[in-house]
Amino acid sequence: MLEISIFSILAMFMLGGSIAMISNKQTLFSAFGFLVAMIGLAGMFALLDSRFLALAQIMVSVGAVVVLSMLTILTINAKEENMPHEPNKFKWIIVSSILVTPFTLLLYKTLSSVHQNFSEMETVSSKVVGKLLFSEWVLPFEIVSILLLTAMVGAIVIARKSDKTSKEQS
Amino acid sequence: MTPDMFFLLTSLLFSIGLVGLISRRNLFVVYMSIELMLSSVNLLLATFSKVLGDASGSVIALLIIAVIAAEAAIFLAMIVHIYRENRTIDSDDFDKLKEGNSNA
Amino acid sequence: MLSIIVILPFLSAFLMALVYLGDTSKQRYSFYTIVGVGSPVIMTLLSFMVGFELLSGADTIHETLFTWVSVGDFNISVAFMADRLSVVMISLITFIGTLIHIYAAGYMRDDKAYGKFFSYFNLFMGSMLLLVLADNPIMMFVGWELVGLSSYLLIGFYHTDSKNITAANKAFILNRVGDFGFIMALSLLFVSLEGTGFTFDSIKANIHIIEPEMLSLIGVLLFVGAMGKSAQIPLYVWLPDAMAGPTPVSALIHAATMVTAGVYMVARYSFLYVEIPDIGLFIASIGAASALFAAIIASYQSDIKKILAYSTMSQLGYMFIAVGLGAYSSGIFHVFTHAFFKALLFMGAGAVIIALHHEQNIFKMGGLKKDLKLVYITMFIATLAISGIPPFAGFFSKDAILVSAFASEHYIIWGVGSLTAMLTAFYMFRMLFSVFHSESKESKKLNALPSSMTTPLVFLAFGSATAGLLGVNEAYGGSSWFTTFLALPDVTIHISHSVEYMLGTLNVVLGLMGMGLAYKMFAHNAQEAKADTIFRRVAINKFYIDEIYEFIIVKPLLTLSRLIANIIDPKIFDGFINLNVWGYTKSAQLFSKLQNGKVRFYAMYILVGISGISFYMLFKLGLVS
Amino acid sequence: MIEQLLLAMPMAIVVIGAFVLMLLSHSRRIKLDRLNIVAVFFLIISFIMQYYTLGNHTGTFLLENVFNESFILDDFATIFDLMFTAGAILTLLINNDYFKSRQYFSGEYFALILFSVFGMMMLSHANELVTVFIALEIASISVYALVGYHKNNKISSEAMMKYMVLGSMTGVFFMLGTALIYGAVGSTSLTQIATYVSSNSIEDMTMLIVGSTFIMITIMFKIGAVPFHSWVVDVYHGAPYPITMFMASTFKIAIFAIALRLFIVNFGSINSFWTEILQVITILTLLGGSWLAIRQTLVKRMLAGSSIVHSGYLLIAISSIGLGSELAAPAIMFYLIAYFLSSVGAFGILSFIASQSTKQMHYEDFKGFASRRPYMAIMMSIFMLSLAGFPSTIGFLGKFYIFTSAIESGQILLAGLGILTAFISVYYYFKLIAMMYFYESDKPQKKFPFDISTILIVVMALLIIWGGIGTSLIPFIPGADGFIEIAKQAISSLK
Amino acid sequence: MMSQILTNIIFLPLLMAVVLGIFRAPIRVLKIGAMFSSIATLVLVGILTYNFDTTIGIQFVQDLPWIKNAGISYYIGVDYLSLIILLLITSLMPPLYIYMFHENRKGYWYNMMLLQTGVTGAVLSLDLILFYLFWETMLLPIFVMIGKYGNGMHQYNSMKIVLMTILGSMSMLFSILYLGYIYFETTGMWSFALTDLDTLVFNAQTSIWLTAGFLLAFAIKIPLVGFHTWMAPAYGSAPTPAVVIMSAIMAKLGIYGIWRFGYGLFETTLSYYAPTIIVLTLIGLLYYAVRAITEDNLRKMFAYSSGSHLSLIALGVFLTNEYAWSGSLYFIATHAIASTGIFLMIGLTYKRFKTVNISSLGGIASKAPKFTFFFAFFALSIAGLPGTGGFVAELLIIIGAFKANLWIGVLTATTMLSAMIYIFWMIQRTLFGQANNDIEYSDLSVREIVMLLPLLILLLATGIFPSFFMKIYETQLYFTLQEFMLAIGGLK
Repeated sequence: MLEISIFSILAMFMLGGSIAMISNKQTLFSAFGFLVAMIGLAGMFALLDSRFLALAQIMVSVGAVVVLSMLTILTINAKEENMPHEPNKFKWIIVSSILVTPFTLLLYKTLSSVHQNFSEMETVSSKVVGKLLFSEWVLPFEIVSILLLTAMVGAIVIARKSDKTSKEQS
Repeated sequence: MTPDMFFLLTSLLFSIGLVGLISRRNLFVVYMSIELMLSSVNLLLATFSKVLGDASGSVIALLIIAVIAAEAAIFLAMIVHIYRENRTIDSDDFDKLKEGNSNA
Repeated sequence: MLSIIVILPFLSAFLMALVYLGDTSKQRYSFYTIVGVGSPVIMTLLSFMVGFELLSGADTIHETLFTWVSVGDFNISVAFMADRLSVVMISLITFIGTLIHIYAAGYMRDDKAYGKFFSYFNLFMGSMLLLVLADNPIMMFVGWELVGLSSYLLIGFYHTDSKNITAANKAFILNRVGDFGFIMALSLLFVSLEGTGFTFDSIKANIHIIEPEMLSLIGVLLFVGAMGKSAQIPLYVWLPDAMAGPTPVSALIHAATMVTAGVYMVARYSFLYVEIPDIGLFIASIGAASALFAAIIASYQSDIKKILAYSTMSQLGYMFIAVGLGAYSSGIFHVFTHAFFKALLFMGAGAVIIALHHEQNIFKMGGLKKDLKLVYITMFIATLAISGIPPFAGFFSKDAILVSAFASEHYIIWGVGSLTAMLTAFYMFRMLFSVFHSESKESKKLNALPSSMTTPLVFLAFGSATAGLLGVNEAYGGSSWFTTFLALPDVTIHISHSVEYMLGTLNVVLGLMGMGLAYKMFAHNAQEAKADTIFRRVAINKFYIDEIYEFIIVKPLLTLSRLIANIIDPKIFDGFINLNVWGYTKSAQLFSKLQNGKVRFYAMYILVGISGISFYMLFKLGLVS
Repeated sequence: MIEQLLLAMPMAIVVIGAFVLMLLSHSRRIKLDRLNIVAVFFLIISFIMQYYTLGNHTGTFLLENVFNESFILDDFATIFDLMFTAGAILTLLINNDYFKSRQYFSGEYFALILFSVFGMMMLSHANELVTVFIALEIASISVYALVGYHKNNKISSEAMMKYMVLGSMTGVFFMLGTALIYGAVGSTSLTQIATYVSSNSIEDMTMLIVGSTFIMITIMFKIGAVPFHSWVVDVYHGAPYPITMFMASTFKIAIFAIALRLFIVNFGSINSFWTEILQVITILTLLGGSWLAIRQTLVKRMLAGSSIVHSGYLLIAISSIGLGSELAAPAIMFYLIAYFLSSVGAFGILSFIASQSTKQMHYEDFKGFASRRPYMAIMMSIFMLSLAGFPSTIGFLGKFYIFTSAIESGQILLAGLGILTAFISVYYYFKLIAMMYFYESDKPQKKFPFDISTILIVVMALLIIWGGIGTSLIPFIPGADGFIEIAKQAISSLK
Repeated sequence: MMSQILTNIIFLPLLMAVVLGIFRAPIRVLKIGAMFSSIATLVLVGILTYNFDTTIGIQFVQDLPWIKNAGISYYIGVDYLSLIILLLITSLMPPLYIYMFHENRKGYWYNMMLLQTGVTGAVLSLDLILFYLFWETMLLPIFVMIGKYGNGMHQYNSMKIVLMTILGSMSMLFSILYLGYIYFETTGMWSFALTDLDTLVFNAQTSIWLTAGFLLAFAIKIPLVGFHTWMAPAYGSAPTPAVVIMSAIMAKLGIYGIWRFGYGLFETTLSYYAPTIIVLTLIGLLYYAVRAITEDNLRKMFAYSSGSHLSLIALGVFLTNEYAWSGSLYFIATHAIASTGIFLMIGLTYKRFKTVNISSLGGIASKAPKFTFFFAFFALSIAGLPGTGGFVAELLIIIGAFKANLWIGVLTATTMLSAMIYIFWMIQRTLFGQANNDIEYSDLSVREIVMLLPLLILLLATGIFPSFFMKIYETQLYFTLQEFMLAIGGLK
């Protein structure tokens, strides 16, 4: 019962945060909404006995990604007038919500059609994760590092201020 | 607490992410929507992990978190670059490549 | 021998054409004359030899050169056959042809394209002989076509004037209309007789296996061919226009030989026509109508050559009356006599025209009888002959035709024939008197006529006077030698001599009446008829037939052609294609409107796709009911 | 063990190359063409090593005790690897002039290409969905960065942004699908999935089917199937020529590597489930692609539009696989080779011309090209003819196999539509030939420049002709037969 | 040598073109090379004809595997049908090259050599894919020649001809693929060889669709009425050598296709389509002729004339009796020669007067008699003048038509009339009339006469000694016809 109420609160936080994220005009408020949702997700992980995941979520997602985004927002110091004005935002939201309904329905129906119950399992601790990572999941784990490297190189390439002023076209 | 609730939550989060992605012009929000979608997949994986009693789901989710980080890096770099060049992060402002504008 | 007769003119035509094309600027008068006139002379001699051979008892002469086509049962050889009918024709053609060649050597002397003229002329001779001597219908058709072609070339000889070429075209195309009928008839004949051979002999032998209806159709279609070539209603309109060619051409082709090919053809197929008398009657009716119709128009014409042209058409009508009613020999006999006097009349007219510096209107001539005495006398003989005054040639042949018409109890045809006989006398003497008797209108110095032009006139005058004697029938004390010689399947005439005398007298009286009327009206002061009554106006304008043709055939054809060019092709066929293309590009345009460059729209399309797939999956997987 | 490591060497070499280039790129002293040579050097070594592993393996796993069954070694993957490396080598060499003519290229470019190749190779070897996803992300992220490489150019950035947003969006679906499959099967290993699929009936596999449908959406997006196509024209246009070439030829093939593996092996017994969806998408793709291509005035955009159409042809064959066609899978392989050769050639010429001027290449700009550069024009015509499927080029045989497989599987109408769009494609390909040949140029004829780019273009053209008419009469040289044999061998190694 | 003679005939011009192209031969060498290749092929074809056995069907066969696993083979051979067209192609090339003598644009020569290989290959192929290859290949040089060297809206028109003909060939390709598949399904092996496919038995519905695919291609190529809108623009825009090939050879290949593949594969189904096509050809016969009357452009006029006569030929093919067939086949040859003649004359007209519009011409006859002679001769031979081969052919077709049906016969016989009208009116306006003294009318040169004379002699020879030429095909044609009759059960 306690779990359900925790779940409800977290779910409410997450849904509220994400709705705020997509509907808020202010980018920073959106980012806060997102942060709330991410933290909620971490809570959910904990609720699902994935402690390590929850930790990682807090550390990576919340700590790194969200903070990074906020930093970026602040870095580029976007003024309000440079932010997009989206007069038809809600119209779009409604239209796309209608469009997304079959997909949501499909996803939910599919998911709920198979599994009805949780099975008993031990808490996914860092030890379990570490064991798995270095046994079963070693290849993805290895190439994730390459992915991160690639992303880094890519990010450097993209974000680097080009010192040349060649204006020729592609 | 049944998996059903988590599934519902996942579906909703994913759909909200999708809606945000489509309906918003602010590239930051677009980026966050994508992250939200990925995170909801993570939630799903964690749920499955518990449903199946198999820690692999959590490991996959962990890997996905790494992917999220990678995407974040490149996305944010892109946003910074685009903002620096164009002074805007409104995705609708980028339509030079539209059909009939092939002199761009 | 037969093959030489046919091939020789082709060869000489080819040789002259080669020389002419080699260097058109050189005159080479003597070369062309020797080759051009020499070959008909040789042909004439050869023809007479063939004639003698037949006279001396041979039935037919066959000569095969080589197989032309052999497809299935369609075995056609280049082969020649001379029977009595064709020998009469070739003698006539080569003899009269030779005279006209000689005449032409004088007439065309100063023409720059002298060589070309003789080349064409010989080509014509060759084609005509091929037509006559052919041993199978297909070869005959080849000759038939080539005759049309050379006629075209000769009518359009003065090609710098577009009017002449129009006339030539008209001639050729109307001839082709006839040929259209002819070829259909031949094809049907072949198909109906398939497997039994396709020479005249074998057709004759197997003609009975064809159903009567089919035979009638073939008969009609064959006659369509004859109509075109022999200028019968309704395909006659080319003949008057064909006078655009040089006068020797008119004399040879449009009076003596080519136009009678139709009559010859009907006679050649007499074995077929005897089976279908109804069609014969139809032919005779067309002939009668053409005879009368042409005579009426001729009475109102003022161009000397056109009068003669209509007269020719009228006389051809007579011939068709004869062959239509089964009196094939009489028809051919009229062909025979007509050739002499009509050639003579044309050549005389040509002489007058040359003498008067190419004046052709009879009402601008007059009083020439003193200056052109020889021409006058010879033409007078010819006019008498054509008017059916005994003992000149025309009397016997025309009388034979009218007698057979009367005897076959088709009195309307007979009546029309008799009326035409009177009209013939009228318009011929109208012409003669206007040209030679009435007061002189101009006092220009006349051109001198070379002897090459006048000598043939004498020969022909002699022929016009005496040719009729070959076929004098029993009633007049003859033996119908001509008819006997031809041995065609004529209907036998049952008519008493007294009736024949009565008819003969009537003809003569009618002829004299016409002559008298003409003398009264034109001998002293020839005046062109005024278009004061409706009938006259219509008659002077040749019953507006040309205009009617223009209106009902030419105009619609051109309109149709332009309709295709401007509407059907671009609007319907291309329109259909362009409509597809337009539809395609339009949808392409609409589709690329979706590419508006905005990323959220793109994402939206993806969502639409996902949504669609999800929708489908929901039902397919049975997740919703 | 050593032997096993050797088998992993081709891939390791590519990664090592990427690292080396990454390090070298920071040195200002090394010129770009040197780096290019280094990159090509690594790729060639990898290529050669792959060539020697070809034909030896059917479904063995690399270092099974370490990687489990994540990394599969079979001829199918090796042949795709060969294509990726060849594609990268050609991209690097043919565009040699282009690099030198553009200021904005830097050393990371080569590193990114190599990373991308590594990602693709991993994609073809991966036997595990998460690995597939990560490999796909590696390849994609490198390409994102490459598309936006010309940073001062607004359209380049714009293209990058679009590709990134839409690519990430559909990438998520891949992961969602993976998660669903994991939920259904309890594993993401392709081997296990195959076992699961073959031991269950369709009714019990709702989750797996929905999951794989989501994966399919990502694949559809990457190959540019309508309605997931909208990025193609824009991104191809915005990217620098070398990248467009790399995407059109190499990257597209990589997607088919995984698509075929999934479709034939893992969902082999249920792949007819998607037939209707695939057919609808195929129809839309064929029509939409040709609609887009026909309206373009820019040659690059036309090629982009036409690449959608080519995806449509490939989709015909994919649904033929589902309907049980034996010929379809080799047909796809063969078609990929054909399309690879033709599009590399076509983009190569475009980039060669672009390296000499800064103009956009419109149709109009090709007026009189044949009199300025006769040999280039001939080769461009060959590429266009091959793309149009004109007989005596390899493109014709590609279409030949595709359409026969469609007929074999009873998709007569789809084959008919394919032939119809092939007919329409004649218009926009021949328009370019017309432009080149029908107009005279007042500029003087230029000499044929013999350098590595042009020679490779010539080789491409010769290969296309040889692939189209090459016969098995001449021993030792594989002609058209050789290519299809390779394709068949690859497919048979999957089973 | 004899076993590879066909290969040599096909590829000699292409090889010559490639060799000359690679060495960038100067224009003079190029001309000599082209001329040499055309004469060499003529000689080879001469040898072939000399060794040709008229009593057997396909001979000089060369059958090599090409793309093995698709069953595509390099399968060529010659029989009476292909021999005739082969003779036409090779004998028309030298006059064309003489015509092009002063042409200094290299592309012209290369394209002509390519074209020769394309059409020759199409005629000799007995493998359907090989046939398709050549069928498409021959389109390319035409495309370039019209587009590059044409006049008027040539770019547009060349696109139009290519697109329309490719639409046809695509439908044919579809049928070919399907045929191959049926063979595969039946025997488990792939093959596209005509002899193999001939053994197949189809169900009626399939056969009807497959035939439609082939017929569409041929109908566009011929072109039958309704499929013809590419024709006049293409003829109007194309340079003379291209027009000659299009009219003399390519259009005939449509007929050839019907004969070879229609009667070779779908005997029974063809009779299903016969009524429709007969109606189309009859309409075409009159439609094109009427259209030609008011056409001002000589090339287009003779394009329509060509259309009309090809409708006649197609009609003959579908009438399936020995007369119509023999006539059609004979007409293929004679019409090719005659139209070569007339289109060369039109080309010469253009060279002289820089126009081919009838309304701007006139009075040629009084200044240039040789020119006039040749022009008129070829024009008249198009119209079926007795003494030229066309007459024989038309006569046979008309007889065949009457044998089939009275009304078809009547409509067919109108060809006697229809051609006459526009040709004679055209002659009147172009050749005759008053000469314009401002224009220089130069008569034919010796070179031009040398080029035209063989055509003229051939036309006369075919008109006067047809049975000599018919020997080539007689036996086998009847044999084919009998087989066909057996197949449809119509043999009496």
